[in-house]
Amino acid sequence: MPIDVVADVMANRRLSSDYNVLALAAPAIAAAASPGQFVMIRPGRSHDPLLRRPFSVFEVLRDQHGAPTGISLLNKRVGVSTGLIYTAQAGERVDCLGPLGRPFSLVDPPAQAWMVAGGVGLAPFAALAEALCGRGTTAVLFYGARTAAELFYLDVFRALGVELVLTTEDGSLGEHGRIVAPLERRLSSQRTDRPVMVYACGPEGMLAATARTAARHGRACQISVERIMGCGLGGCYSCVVPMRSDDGRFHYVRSCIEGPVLAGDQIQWD
Amino acid sequence: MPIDVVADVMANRRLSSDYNVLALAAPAIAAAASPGQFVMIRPGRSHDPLLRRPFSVFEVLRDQHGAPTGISLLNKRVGVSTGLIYTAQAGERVDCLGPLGRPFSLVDPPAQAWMVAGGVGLAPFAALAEALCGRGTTAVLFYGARTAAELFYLDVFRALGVELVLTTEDGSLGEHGRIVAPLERRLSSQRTDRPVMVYACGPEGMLAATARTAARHGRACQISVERIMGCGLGGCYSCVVPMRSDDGRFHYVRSCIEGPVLAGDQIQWD
Amino acid sequence: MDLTVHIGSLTLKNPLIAASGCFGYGVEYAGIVDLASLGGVAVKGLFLAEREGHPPPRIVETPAGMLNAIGLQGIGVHRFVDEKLPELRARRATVIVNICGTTIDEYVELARILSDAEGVAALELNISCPNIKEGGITFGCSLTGTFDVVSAVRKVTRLPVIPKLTPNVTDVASFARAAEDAGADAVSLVNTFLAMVIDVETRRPKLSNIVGGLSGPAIRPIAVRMVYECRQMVKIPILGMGGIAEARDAIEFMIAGAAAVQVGTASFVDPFIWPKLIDGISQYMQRHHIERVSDLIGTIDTRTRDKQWISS
Amino acid sequence: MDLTVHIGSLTLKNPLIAASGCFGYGVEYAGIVDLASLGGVAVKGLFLAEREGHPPPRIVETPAGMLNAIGLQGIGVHRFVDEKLPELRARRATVIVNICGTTIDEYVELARILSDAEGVAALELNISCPNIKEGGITFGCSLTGTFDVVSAVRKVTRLPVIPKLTPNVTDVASFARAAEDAGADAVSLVNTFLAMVIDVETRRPKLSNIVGGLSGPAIRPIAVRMVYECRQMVKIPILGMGGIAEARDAIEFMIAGAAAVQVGTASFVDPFIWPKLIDGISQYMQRHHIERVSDLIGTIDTRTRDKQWISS
Ligand SMILES: Cc1cc2nc3c(=O)[nH]c(=O)nc-3n(C[C@H](O)[C@H](O)[C@H](O)COP(=O)(O)OP(=O)(O)OC[C@H]3O[C@@H](n4cnc5c(N)ncnc54)[C@H](O)[C@@H]3O)c2cc1C
Ligand SMILES: Cc1cc2nc3c(=O)[nH]c(=O)nc-3n(C[C@H](O)[C@H](O)[C@H](O)COP(=O)(O)OP(=O)(O)OC[C@H]3O[C@@H](n4cnc5c(N)ncnc54)[C@H](O)[C@@H]3O)c2cc1C
Ligand SMILES: Cc1cc2nc3c(=O)[nH]c(=O)nc-3n(C[C@H](O)[C@H](O)[C@H](O)COP(=O)(O)O)c2cc1C
Ligand SMILES: Cc1cc2nc3c(=O)[nH]c(=O)nc-3n(C[C@H](O)[C@H](O)[C@H](O)COP(=O)(O)O)c2cc1C
Ligand code: FES
Ligand code: FES
Repeated sequence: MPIDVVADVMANRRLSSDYNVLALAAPAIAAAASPGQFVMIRPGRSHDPLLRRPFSVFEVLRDQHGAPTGISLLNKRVGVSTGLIYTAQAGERVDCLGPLGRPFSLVDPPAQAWMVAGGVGLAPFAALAEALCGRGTTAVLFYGARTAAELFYLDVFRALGVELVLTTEDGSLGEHGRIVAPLERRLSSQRTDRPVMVYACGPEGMLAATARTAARHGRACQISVERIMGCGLGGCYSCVVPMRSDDGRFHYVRSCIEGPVLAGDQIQWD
Repeated sequence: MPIDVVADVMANRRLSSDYNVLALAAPAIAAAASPGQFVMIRPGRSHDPLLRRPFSVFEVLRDQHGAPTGISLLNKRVGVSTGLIYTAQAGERVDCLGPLGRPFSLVDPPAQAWMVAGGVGLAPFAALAEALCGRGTTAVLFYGARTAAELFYLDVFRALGVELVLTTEDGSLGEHGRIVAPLERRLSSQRTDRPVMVYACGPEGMLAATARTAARHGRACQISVERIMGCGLGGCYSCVVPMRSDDGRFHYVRSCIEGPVLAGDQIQWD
Repeated sequence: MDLTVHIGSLTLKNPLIAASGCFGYGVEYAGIVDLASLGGVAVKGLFLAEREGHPPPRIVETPAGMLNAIGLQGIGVHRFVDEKLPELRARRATVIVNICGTTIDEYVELARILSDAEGVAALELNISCPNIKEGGITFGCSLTGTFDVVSAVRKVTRLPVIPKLTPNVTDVASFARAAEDAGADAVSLVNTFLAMVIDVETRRPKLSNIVGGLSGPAIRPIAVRMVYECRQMVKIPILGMGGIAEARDAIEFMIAGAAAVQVGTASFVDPFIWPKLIDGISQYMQRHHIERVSDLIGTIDTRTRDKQWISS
Repeated sequence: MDLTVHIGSLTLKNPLIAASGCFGYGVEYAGIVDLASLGGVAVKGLFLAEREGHPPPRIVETPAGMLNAIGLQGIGVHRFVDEKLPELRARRATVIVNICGTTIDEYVELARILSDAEGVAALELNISCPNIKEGGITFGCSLTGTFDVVSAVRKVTRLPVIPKLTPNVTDVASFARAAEDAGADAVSLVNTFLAMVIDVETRRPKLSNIVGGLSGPAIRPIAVRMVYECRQMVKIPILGMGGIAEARDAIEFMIAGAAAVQVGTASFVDPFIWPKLIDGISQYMQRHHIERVSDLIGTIDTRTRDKQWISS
C-alpha cells in the first residue's frame, strides 16, 4: 500500500541549469520501493500548482548501517512543479506519496540487462542497476542526452560495474546521434541464444523506436512510460496507454496502476 | 510614484508564534517612504494566493552611513499571505510595491503627538515616532494588546524618548483592559490650550472609539484604516471608507489613495 | 455528534461522497480508504456498453483547477455488476452509480439493471458530462430533456434518483426544479465547466478532445453560488460539489444549502483526505456546539448589514 | 513587427486593453503606465448619474481568482466628461467607455453624450455586470434584450459599439450573434462569473452584496472556450478577456479567436504588467516569425490527431 509522507528535503544537488537531484527523508517509502516504481510529489501547499507530479524513485538512500532513510529524485525542470523542485531548499517540506505502480521485473544471469535511457529517462535506472548488479546480472546502460554536460551519474553506474554506451546529439561525448543506433547495432550483433532483457525510459519517440528494435530482434522489452497523471492511483483515467487487443484493435490501460512499466511489444505505438 | 521591486528577504525575526518582523532590501522604496505609507506585498509567484497584501512600512532600515537600504514589516499571521510572510526565509524574494497612500501629517512642538495602537496597529508608529522625535515633538504611545508577550518594540520607542502607556486584555502588563480607557482619561485631564494630535491604527472598534473620544475632546485625529485592498492604486474601488458628506449622508473614498490616513472626524462610523 | 444525513430514503453515515469519475470504481482505493467510512462512493460514469474514451492527453492543469476530457472510458454496466459490485458490497460501501446514456431508453435500461443488482444505494443520472456529445448533455441543457429523463427513470426504480446538473446553463435552479418536478429524490451539482487550453507554441488544444471540463478549487465560488440558488428553488436535498479541498469548504457548501457534498479533484491531490475532512467537520461542530451536521444545511445568514466595517 | 489590430473602424496600436473596472478612470495609473502605450483603456463602468456602489466588503480572494461586488460606484457620465476625459485626451489614451443603464433609454442617452464628447474611441455596453440588478444584466441574459439595446445604441452613435457579454449563460455564442445582428462592431467577453463565498465561522457571505463576480486566472480556461465558440459564430472582432496574466495567456486568447484582449485582475497584481505583456508578445512573434499580430487571430489548429502519444 502506498503511504503519504510530508518529507523533509535533505539535500538538493544541482547537476546543471535544468537538472537536480533532490533527496527526501522518507524511510518507509524507501524501504518499500522497487526499481521502476514512482512517487507522486507536491512541492507546495497552495492550489497553484494543484496536482501532484509523478517522479521515478531514482536512488534509495541509506544510513551507514544500510537502513533506508529516504529516496532521491532526478528532476528535470520543464514547468511549474519541476521548477519548484529545482529550487527547493534543504528543510523545506514536500508531500510524497508512494511507492506506486508496477516495477520492472528483474532478470538473473545468464540473461543480460540492457537499459536504454534518454535524458531524464535515466531516473529509474540507478535503482534498477543496483538491483541487477546485486544479483550478478550483467548490465549495459545505453544512455543518450543532448550534450555531454547532461550525461549524469556515469561514475555511479561504472562503480556498479555497468557497461556504458553513450551518445550525445551534439557529439560532445560518446557517439554522435541518438541512443537507438548503438542499441540496434548491439542487438544485431548479439548471439540469439544469449538472453537479453531490454529496459527503456525516455522520450516517447525513443521508446517507440526501442520497442520496435527489440521486437525486431525478438527481445523482450520493458518500457517505463511517462504520461500526464492526475492521481497515480487508478482514480482518474488520465494516464492511459493504448495496448494491443487480440482483435487487432487497442484498449486503454491506466499506466499508473498497470504500469508505468509495460511490455514494449504490447503497447500500441502509432 | 510607487516603484515595484523584487526584494530580497534580508532577515526574518520571529517575535511570537504569530508576529514577526521581515526585513526587505528595497533602498528606493525606503528612501521615498513617509510614516503612514504602505507597500503592497506578494510573497509568492503562483496564482494562489493571487493578490498582493497591504502592509505598513514599519521601519526604514539604514546602513552605517544612514543611507536607506530597505524597509521592515511588522507582520501578524492571520491567513495565507501573512502565513507566507511569517515563514519567509532570508534569501527568498518578495514583490514589494510602494510607497503608497497618504502619510500621516506630522506636528511640531508645542503640539504633542499621541499615538494609539492596537495589536499589529503598532506597525506605522515606529517610523512615525522616529520622525516626530526627530523634530522634537513630545510623543506618547498608547499601546494595547491581548497580552504582555504581544507588546513589541517597547525599548525602541523608549529609546526614542516616547512615553509609553500600555494595556493588556489579560492584565499581564500595563493596565488591564482596552487602550481607549487611558487615552480617554488622559484627554480629559489634558489642558485644552495644549495642542494634541491623536494618531491611531488598530482594530476598527478601537479606531471608532478613538475617533469619537478625540472628537468629544475637540482633538484632531488621524486614523490609519485597514481595508481589504485589491490593488492599492485606486484601480479597483475595493478599499472604500464611508466619509461624511455635507448633506448629512456619506460618500465612499478609496482608502488606498485618499488614505490610509484619514481624518477621524470625517469618517462615517456607524 | 451526529454526522448522518438523509438523501431521500437513503441515510448516509456522513455527508462525504467520493465524486464520480474521481475515484475509479471505488475498489482502486480500497487499500487507502476504508470505503465503509465514507458517506458514499459515486463510481465512474457507466454506459450500458464498454467504452474506450478519448485519446490522451485527457487532462491538463489550469490555475487552481484542471480540465478533463476522459470521454467516459468505462467497463459498461454488466462488467461493473459482475466484477466491481461484489467487492464494493463486501467492503460495505454505500454505492452511488453514475449512469450515462445517449437515449432515455438507455438510462431506463441502466436503471433497471442496477435496481436488480444487489448493493446499489442510489442512481446518479449524469446528464451533464461536457466532454462527449452523447453523454446526456443534451438532456442536461434542456428543461424538458431533464424532466423527461428523470421521470422515465423514476418510473422503473425504487432507488433514489439523483440527476447531476451541469453548471453550463443560465439558470441552474430551474433545472433543479425540473428534476424535482419529475420526481428526483435529490440533485447533484455541479458537474464540470466546459473549458479549453491552447498550447501557444503549437496552436493546438492541450486536450485531444479540444474542450474539457474544469474542476477543482477554481470553480468553488461559482458552485457554492449555484447550490445556494438551487436551495431557494427546490425542497429536495442537494449534493453539492466543485473544488472542495478542506473541511471548511465542505461546510461552506452545506451552509449554502447542500445536504451532502462530493469531493473529486482534491482527492487526486490527497487520496488520504477523507478522515481529515471528517475530523475537520467534527472539530467545527464541536467549536460551534452543533450536535447534528444536518443542522448546518442551508443556514446561511444573509441579513444585509448596514455596517460599513468588517470587524468592530 | 506590426502590433496593430482593428476593431471596426478603430485601429489599436496593440491588442492590449485595460479592462473596465480594473483601471479606475485610467488617470489613476498615469504615473505608472504610459496610457498612450496601451491599445486601449476601458474605463470603469459609468451610469448617467453618480453612484455610491455597495458597502464593503467588496472583494474577496478565491483560489486563483477573486470575487468583486463593487456595485459600480462611479462619478456619472457628466463628471467623467468634465473631470477625467480631458486628462485622458491629453495623455493620448485610446478611451473605451464602459456604459451601464437600467433602461434602453439610459444606454441611448449615455451613447449620445459620449458621442458628442471629444476623445472617446469606442463604447463598451456593459450588459453583463453580475452584481447589480439594474446593471444591464437583464439585457445581457436575454437574446432580444441584447439585440434591442445594441440596435438602439447603434442608431445614435458613429462610435464603435461593443457590447460586453456575460458568461453566465448556456450559449454565449448566440448572444454574440444577436449583438452582431444588431449592428455591433465587436463584442467583449467575458465579464465575471456569478459566485459567492461564505465565511463558515459566521455563516455570512463574505461580500456585503452576498454574490459577486469571479475574475482572474481561475476562469481563464472557460473564457478561452467561450471566445473560441463565439469565433465560430460571428465575424465581428472579439475582445477576449478573463484571467490573462502573462503574454502567453494573451496569445492564447488571440489564437482562440480574439482580435484584442483585456487585462483586469492581473493588473492589480502587477500594475507594471503592460510593457511585460508587449515584450512577451513581441518575443513570441519573433520566435514564430509572425510579422503581424493580427495573423494570430483565430489560428487554433483543431485537426484531430489519431496520435496517442504526446511527444515523439
Ligand atoms: C511515471 C513517471 C515518472 C516520471 N519520472 C520523472 C523523473 O524521475 N524525473 C523527472 O524530471 N520527470 C519525471 N517524469 C515527468 C514529470 O512528471 C513531468 O516532467 C512533470 O510532471 C512536469 O511537471 P511541471 O509542473 O514541471 O510541468 P507543467 O508546468 O505542468 O507542464 C510542463 C510540460 O510537462 C508536461 N507534463 C505535465 N505533467 C506531466 C506528467 N505528469 N507527466 C509527463 N509530462 C507532464 C506538460 O504536458 C507540459 O508539456 C515522470 C513522469 C511519469 C509519468
Ligand atoms: C494600509 C494597510 C496596512 C496594513 N499594515 C499591516 C501591517 O503592517 N502588518 C500586518 O500584519 N497587517 C497589516 N495590514 C493587514 C494585512 O494586509 C492583512 O492582514 C492581510 O492582507 C491578510 O492577508 P492573508 O493572506 O494573510 O489573509 P487572508 O487569508 O486573505 O484572509 C484572512 C483574514 O484577513 C482579512 N483580510 C484579507 N485581506 C485583507 C486586507 N487587504 N486588509 C485587511 N484585512 C484583510 C480577511 O477578511 C480575513 O478575515 C494592513 C492593511 C492595510 C489596509
Ligand atoms: C477526471 C474526472 C472525471 C470525471 N468523471 C465524471 C463522471 O464520470 N461522471 C460525472 O457525473 N462526473 C464526472 N466528473 C465530475 C466530478 O464528479 C465533479 O462533478 C467535478 O469534478 C467537480 O468536483 P471537484 O471540483 O471536487 O472535482 C469527473 C471529474 C474529473 C476531474
Ligand atoms: C474589481 C472589478 C471591477 C469590475 N468592474 C467592471 C465594470 O465596471 N464594467 C465591466 O464591464 N466589467 C467590470 N469588471 C469585469 C472586468 O472588466 C473583466 O471582464 C473581468 O474581470 C475578467 O477579466 P480579468 O480576469 O482579467 O479580471 C470588473 C472586474 C473587477 C475585478
Ligand atoms: S493517474 Fe489517475 S488513473 Fe492513472
Ligand atoms: S485597493 Fe484598489 S482602489 Fe483601493
